[in-house]
Amino acid sequence: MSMETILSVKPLFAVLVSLVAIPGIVSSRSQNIREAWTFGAAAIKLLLVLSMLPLVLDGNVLTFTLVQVLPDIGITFKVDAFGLLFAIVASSLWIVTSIYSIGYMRSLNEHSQTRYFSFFAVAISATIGVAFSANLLTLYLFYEMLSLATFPLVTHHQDKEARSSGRKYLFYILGGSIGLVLPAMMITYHFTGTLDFAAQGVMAGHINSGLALLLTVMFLFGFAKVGIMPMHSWLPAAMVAPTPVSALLHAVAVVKVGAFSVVRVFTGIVGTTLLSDFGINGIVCVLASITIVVASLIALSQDELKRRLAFSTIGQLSYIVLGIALLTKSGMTGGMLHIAMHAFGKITLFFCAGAIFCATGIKYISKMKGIGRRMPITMTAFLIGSLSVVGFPPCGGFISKWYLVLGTVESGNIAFLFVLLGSSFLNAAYFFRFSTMLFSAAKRR
Amino acid sequence: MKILGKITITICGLLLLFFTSDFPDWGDVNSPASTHLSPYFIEHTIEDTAVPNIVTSVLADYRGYDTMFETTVILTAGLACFLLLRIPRKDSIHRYYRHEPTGVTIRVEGDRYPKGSNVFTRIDSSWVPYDLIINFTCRLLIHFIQLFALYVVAHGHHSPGGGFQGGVLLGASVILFAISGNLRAAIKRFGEKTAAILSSTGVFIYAGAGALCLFIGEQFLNYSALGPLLGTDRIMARSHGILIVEIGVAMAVMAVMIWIYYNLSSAGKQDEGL
Amino acid sequence: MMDTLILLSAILLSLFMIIPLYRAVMGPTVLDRFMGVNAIGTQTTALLIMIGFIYKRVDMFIDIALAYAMLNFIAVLAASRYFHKRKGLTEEMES
Amino acid sequence: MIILTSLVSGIMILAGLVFFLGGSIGMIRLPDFYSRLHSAGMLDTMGLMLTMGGMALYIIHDLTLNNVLSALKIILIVVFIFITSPTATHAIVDAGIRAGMKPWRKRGSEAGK
Amino acid sequence: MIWPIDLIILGLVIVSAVAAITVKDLLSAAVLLGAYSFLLCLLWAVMGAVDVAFTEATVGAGVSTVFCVAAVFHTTRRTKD
Amino acid sequence: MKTKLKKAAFVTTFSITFLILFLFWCIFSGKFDAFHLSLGVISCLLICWATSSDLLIVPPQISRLVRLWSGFVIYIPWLIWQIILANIHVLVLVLSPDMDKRINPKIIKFKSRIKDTVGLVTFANSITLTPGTITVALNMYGDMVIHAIDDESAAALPGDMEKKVAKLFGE
Amino acid sequence: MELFSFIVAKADYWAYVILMMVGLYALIAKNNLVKKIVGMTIFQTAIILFYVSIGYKKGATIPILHHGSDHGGEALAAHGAHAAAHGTQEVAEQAAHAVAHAGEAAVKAMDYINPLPHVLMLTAIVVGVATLGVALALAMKVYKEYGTLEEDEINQQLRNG
Amino acid sequence: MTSNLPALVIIVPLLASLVAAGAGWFNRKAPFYIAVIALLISFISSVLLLAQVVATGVAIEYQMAGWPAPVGIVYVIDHLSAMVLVVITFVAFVNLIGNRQAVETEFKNKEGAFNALYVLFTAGLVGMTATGDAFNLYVLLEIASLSGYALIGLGSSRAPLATLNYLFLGTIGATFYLLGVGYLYIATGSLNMADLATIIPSMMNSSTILFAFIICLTGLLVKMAIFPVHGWLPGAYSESSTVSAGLIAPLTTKVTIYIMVRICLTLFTPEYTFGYIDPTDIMVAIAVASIIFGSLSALAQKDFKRMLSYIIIAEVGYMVGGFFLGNRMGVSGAILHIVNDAAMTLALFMAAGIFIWKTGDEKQSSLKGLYAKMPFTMAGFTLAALSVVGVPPTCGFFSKWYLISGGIAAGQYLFVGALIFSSLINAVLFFRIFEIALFEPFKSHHHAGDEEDKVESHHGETIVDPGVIESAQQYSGSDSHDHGAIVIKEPPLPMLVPFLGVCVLLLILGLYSGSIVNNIIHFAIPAGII
Repeated sequence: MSMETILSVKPLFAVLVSLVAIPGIVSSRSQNIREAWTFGAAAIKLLLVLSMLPLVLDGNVLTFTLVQVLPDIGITFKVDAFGLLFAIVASSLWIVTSIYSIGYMRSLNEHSQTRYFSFFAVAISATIGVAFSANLLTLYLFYEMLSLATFPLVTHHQDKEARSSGRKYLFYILGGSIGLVLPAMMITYHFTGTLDFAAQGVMAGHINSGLALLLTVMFLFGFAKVGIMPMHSWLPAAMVAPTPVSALLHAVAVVKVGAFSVVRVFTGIVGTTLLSDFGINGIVCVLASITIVVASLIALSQDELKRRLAFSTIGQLSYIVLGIALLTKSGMTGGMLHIAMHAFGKITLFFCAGAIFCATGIKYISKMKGIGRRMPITMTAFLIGSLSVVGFPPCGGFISKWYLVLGTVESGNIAFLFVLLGSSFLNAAYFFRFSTMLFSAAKRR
Repeated sequence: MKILGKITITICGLLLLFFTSDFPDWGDVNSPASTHLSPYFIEHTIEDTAVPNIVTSVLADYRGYDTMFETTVILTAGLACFLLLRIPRKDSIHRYYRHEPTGVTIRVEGDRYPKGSNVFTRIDSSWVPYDLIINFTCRLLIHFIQLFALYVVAHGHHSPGGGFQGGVLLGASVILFAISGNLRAAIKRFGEKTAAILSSTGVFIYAGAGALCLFIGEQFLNYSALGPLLGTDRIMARSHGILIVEIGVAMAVMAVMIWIYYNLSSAGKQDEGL
Repeated sequence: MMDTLILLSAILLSLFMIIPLYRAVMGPTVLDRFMGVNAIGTQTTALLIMIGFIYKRVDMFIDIALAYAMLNFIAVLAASRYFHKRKGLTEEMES
Repeated sequence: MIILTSLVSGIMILAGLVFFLGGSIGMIRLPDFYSRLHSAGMLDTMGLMLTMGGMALYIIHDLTLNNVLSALKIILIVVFIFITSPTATHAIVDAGIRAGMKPWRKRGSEAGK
Repeated sequence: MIWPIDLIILGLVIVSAVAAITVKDLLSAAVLLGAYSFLLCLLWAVMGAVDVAFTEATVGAGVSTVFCVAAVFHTTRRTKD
Repeated sequence: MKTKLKKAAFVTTFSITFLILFLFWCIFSGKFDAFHLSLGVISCLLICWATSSDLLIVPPQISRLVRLWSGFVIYIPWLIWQIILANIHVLVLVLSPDMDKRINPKIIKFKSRIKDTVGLVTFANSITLTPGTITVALNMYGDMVIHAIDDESAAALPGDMEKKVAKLFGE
Repeated sequence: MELFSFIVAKADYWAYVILMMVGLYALIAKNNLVKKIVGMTIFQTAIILFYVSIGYKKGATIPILHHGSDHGGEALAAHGAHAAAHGTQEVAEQAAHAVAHAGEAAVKAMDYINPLPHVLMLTAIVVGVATLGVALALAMKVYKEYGTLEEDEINQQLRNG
Repeated sequence: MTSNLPALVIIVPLLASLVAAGAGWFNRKAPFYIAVIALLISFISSVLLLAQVVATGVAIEYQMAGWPAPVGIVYVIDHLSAMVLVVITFVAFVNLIGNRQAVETEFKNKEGAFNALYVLFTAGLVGMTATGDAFNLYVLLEIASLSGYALIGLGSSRAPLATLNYLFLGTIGATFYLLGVGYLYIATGSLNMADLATIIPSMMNSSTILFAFIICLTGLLVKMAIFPVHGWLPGAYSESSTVSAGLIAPLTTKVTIYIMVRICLTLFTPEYTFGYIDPTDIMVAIAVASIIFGSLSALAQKDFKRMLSYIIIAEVGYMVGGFFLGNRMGVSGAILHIVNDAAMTLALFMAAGIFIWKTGDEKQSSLKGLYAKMPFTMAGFTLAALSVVGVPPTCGFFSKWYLISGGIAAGQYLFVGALIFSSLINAVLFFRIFEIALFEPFKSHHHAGDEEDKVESHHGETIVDPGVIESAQQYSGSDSHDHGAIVIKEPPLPMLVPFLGVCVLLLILGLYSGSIVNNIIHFAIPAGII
């Protein structure tokens, strides 16, 4: 594969396009114009992202340096296959989410829609920015931007609960990024002198094992969006947000950015050789496994639909981490694919939850008996989504899970295979118990 | 706080006392301070500036830039006192008037005071009778104080003194006038506006003389450049330049001292005061 | 001879200054302090001239002494003016 | 001539010192503020006059224009003090009266008022 | 041979400084500050700093005392320390 | 106090003030080159102009002025003599061991016959200058309050001095 | 005598330390605002004492060059200076030369007290009086606001609302 | 004229202030324009100077009165001072034009004096920055201080007391500095910084020099309000009027820190400061204490400006600590933070000015609902706040980056920890405000609206684009189901535009911090520091 580096402004445009739309959104005089702006920006963004696809498929890498902010680090964009995959997922889902949001917001006649759509746009810009980052600094920049942009979305309802959740959200996310990622990044920079993502990582040869382990763990917990326990509890709390936001948070932007960042750091900064040489990956795998199992178990006991989905997300994210940390080819592939597959699956589930809430105002599973008969299409979609998340062939989730399972086998660590299988069963349990309940007879009065 | 203060000053004081042992002795002729830079001033003042008073030549020429800002400091203080204290006169308060022919004192509320009358004179609320001795002596002395002040300004080159001291003396003469009579009389003679404008003008003379040198084509405050304007050679131009800035300093200092006194002694009302 | 005399006088005079200073520092009333300060002022004027003699540059010190005398007067006048003005219109002079 | 002026001026300076000392002692010994003023304000003025006069005399032993002018200036200071000193004393006394300070009286002469 | 005067006046200066901050009356403090300035002026003269002495005489002894008295006139003489 | 002087009187006052000031300038300055003298002229003019010449109390008639000043020339030596005498008196008083017995502070009030304000002030200051007596108060009508330190000083008032001052001011 | 000369050599510096500490104590520990201002003034003047003491030289005279009849060189210099003030260009140049010559010949740095600290301290005195004025103005405003100059009473008022 | 630029940069403001002080007695509007023009000229000259210095790479020396260095006073414009000059003049200029309305209402009839003092303050700081003479610095320091006291003193009713405290401590600081200069003088006999720098290495063992260093540093630390001697700062800044605070808060502490840098590097050569004395440990400890104390105290404040004041104390800790790390990264960070923090503080205080203009008081709780009412202002405010928190790509992040790098390189992990801790606290602080401004108002909006109208009418005219109101009302009909009309009322353009400009500048500074460091700061630090 001949890697060619092409200088291109497209990544920058892809990032900026939704930001440019914000003044339009803010100053629109009517709802329709505002939504037109939103939608237009989404469409252009998708087109821009897609336009880079042929080049990247040819094995090229697109780069663009916006500005040299530190003596040897700039705000630099680089589009490679993995980043582009993520960008495509995010931008295509953004269109879907936008449409869904428009309907959702209109139907509930929500307040402060201008603000909502503005920050929505910022969030997606930041997501694309993360996807296209060429170095850790740029990634950190957009990561922070995303954290801040989603805060008003999480607290959209402005009531007491929303605000306390918002605080929790910020506490974990910003605390992680400022308190852990930033110093870890600085230490890395101090020892290695660079922050660029390199194919084999940059730490090797500069950093000893103890520090590498410390840094890895700092990055892992610091990117709190990935929700490794104990940095997970913002996720269920953030469920107070409007459903499209939850969808965005859990399916597209936030958590996936977390996962994406972790992947980038593990591969591009820490380096797979260092991870395996020092056995750091084992520790990460254990952490991820614990999260998978515990989150799945908790999910079983949740009554509120969105919370159950949230814990499901926590578990699923750790799949990605686990897949990467296995350090086998299949595992990596599985992890990266899972980002996309889970995104599509989970967004479906959230949209369904939102639809249920819009139509009936019900949040709790125990009150949803028989709802499938009233909303058959929605619930069919829900069923498909959950099948995908559980990993039932021929759904997308199956493919990624398959690779993950292969990865565990390749790595020779059978324990993780059991974790995966066991958690799949738990997934199945919490989804199908729910699904059957939905389609069972409605409670008779 | 007191104990803390005592502890602090004891520690600081002991530390400072301890470090005095390293100083050259008092009056040591060979100390670095006496041998490094100052001999230049002493030995070159005449040939550079033709001013025998070395302090004046250093003050207004070698380090004239410092002195310009020293004058500005004074102006700043004047402006600061004005800005902080000055309150526009309110006419609602009561005032006292005295009917000159009878000596009866009346109190007037509001703004119904007798305007333009020459039988009623305004008096302070804390009125004191006209003190003959003080008033007379002060009237006698003010001229001489002012004359002496001007002498000090003009002879800064040859004897101690200069613009600053002369300015303070001039200011003190007006303050003396205000003390001996009353504040309003002084303000009538030397108004606040005059003081304000004069203070700016004084510093402006200094800085303007410097800027003039700059526009003529030499460095800022390099009075040699004024030579052609004054019709003298470069050295005497420095001497005369010093005189010019001394006059500016005197003006500024005089005006500011008076201005501050007006504001302080009347708490900003400039109505009646000490 | 005369120089020594003047030097000694200056030292003596500066020693005498302790007494007015004692009055100024301890003086039971404010006015005692005024008086002490005024007396210090007068003695200082003489002392300045003597220092001028010691330095053999009297002409340079006379100006200081003169300015000193003037401002001492102003300061004392201002301070006593405080009491002149502190009483209102109701309490006029007895005489 | 020099000896004469030196002698006279030396005597004057010493006499002035005596007056200064007397004024200072008076400031301590006299019983009240008003009577202290007598010694403080007046004896000091006298002392000043004598010392200054002595020095002015001494300075003109070398009769040049500058020295004469210096002597004149010294005399001017004395004149100045002669004008200001009583005024200052008067101001202080006036302040004392206004402050309500009662003059000290001898116990015996209490009835005399 | 001017050091005896210097020493005596240094002592007086310190005494008046301490007095100025310990006296329990602000007007007295202002006046003592004036005395302090007088003595300082003398001290500068003793050390041959005629211009400084002149300035101290005009500013310290004259104007600043007047300012202090003016300020006390409009505020209060009372002080607790 | 602000009576408008007639033009001629103004010129006289102005020039006399100027001359006096210039004399003093010469004493102060001690430099008689053109540069410093011209500075002096400027200064004196400035003061005369700025203080509009009513502060320095100079009577407008020259004859009266001359008489007054010649009077002063006679009066001042006498005054100095009095001052010296009185000073010695007080000095002895202060230094004497039985000071407590000898002093007897008292306040004297009397009305002076001098009418002229300047005369009154001169008289009052002369009283204050002679030790033993201090002028406590004085008003325009000649009411004087004197503080005297002992009987002897008190007895001397108003006495000789008043007569001399009155004569000086032509009364 | 040894001790005595030691005291004389350092007394000024000790005195400045003491004065400075007196002022600092007033600034830190005094309760009354005007007292603090007085302390501040003392504090500032202590520094002046320090500087002036630096400048003093034993056996030297005040930093004003001799001029007049008693020293030939300086007389010439002074004369030259005056001539330069009023004479023609030619005379002035000559005079300037004379001045320069005389200055070099007659003026010895040892004979005059160091003028530089004096200049600096003139500025410091001016700064002192300026600060004093502003501080007093502020104290008056404080008094107008709270009716007292005592810091603890003001704080009491602030605490009570 | 180009050769006279170093003089012009200070002379123009000085002359203008004199003219303004006089002109104020004849025309009430003139002083403002005079001040603005002077500051503009000064700004342009300093930019030209910076360009010249960067282009030639050589420091410019300007001899005042034509006397060469140790005899006379010289101005030395090198990379560092040129940069700080630009910062000072820029802040002064922008703050003045941004606060014109406040000046006219708060300083009625005293515009002349106010503008004169404003410009004098700037001139003082400019002079302090440019001067190469240790004593001249003191004089200019006093000019800046005195005018600062006046500007601060005319604030709220509590301002005089706060200012008096400021004055006391400021005098102590300045006097200590003067004493330090005296110690230097007694040991070396010189006052010129460059001259001193050549003498000091030969007498490193002198205890007088050591003490001079300690005293100068103490004085400057008092002036910059680091932790144990910070007492004057919060009161002074929070009680003053916003236009004064907007000038003084961004500049005073920063310029003092600049002077500290200048004294330590230029006067006492780096070999002496970092090689012989090596105060790193103790100074960093003080800085850490300052950072933590400032942050925690800011957390306890209800008043917006007071909170900002405590943040400034923490920021001082950043810079002092960063400088005394003694390595290139740390010093670069400290110097870069001088620039960045000046811009951030300016933006925040201008925001405070707008808030006060809008709500009439300074409590955080009265910021309710401002996001809806003035979105552009709040966007700018958000940017400034994020910069303080240290979120990339705002400038605050990058100086923090250097500081933390320096801390890691020097092994001062406590300092790194304190920086991160303070960032977190700042995040909490500002998100608390964001929460209030975003979400608070909607409970009793009717009353709030009425009150607000009153307040606004009290503040005089407000320029409102009619179209904006209309559209807002249209919105409110359609999409806010339980909230009344949200009227967008941005401040008038003269107020808003400079503010937004500064906010955008924060981004630009952040993005170009690399070139600032490479082209300017790199040359400002002596080669001895690695």
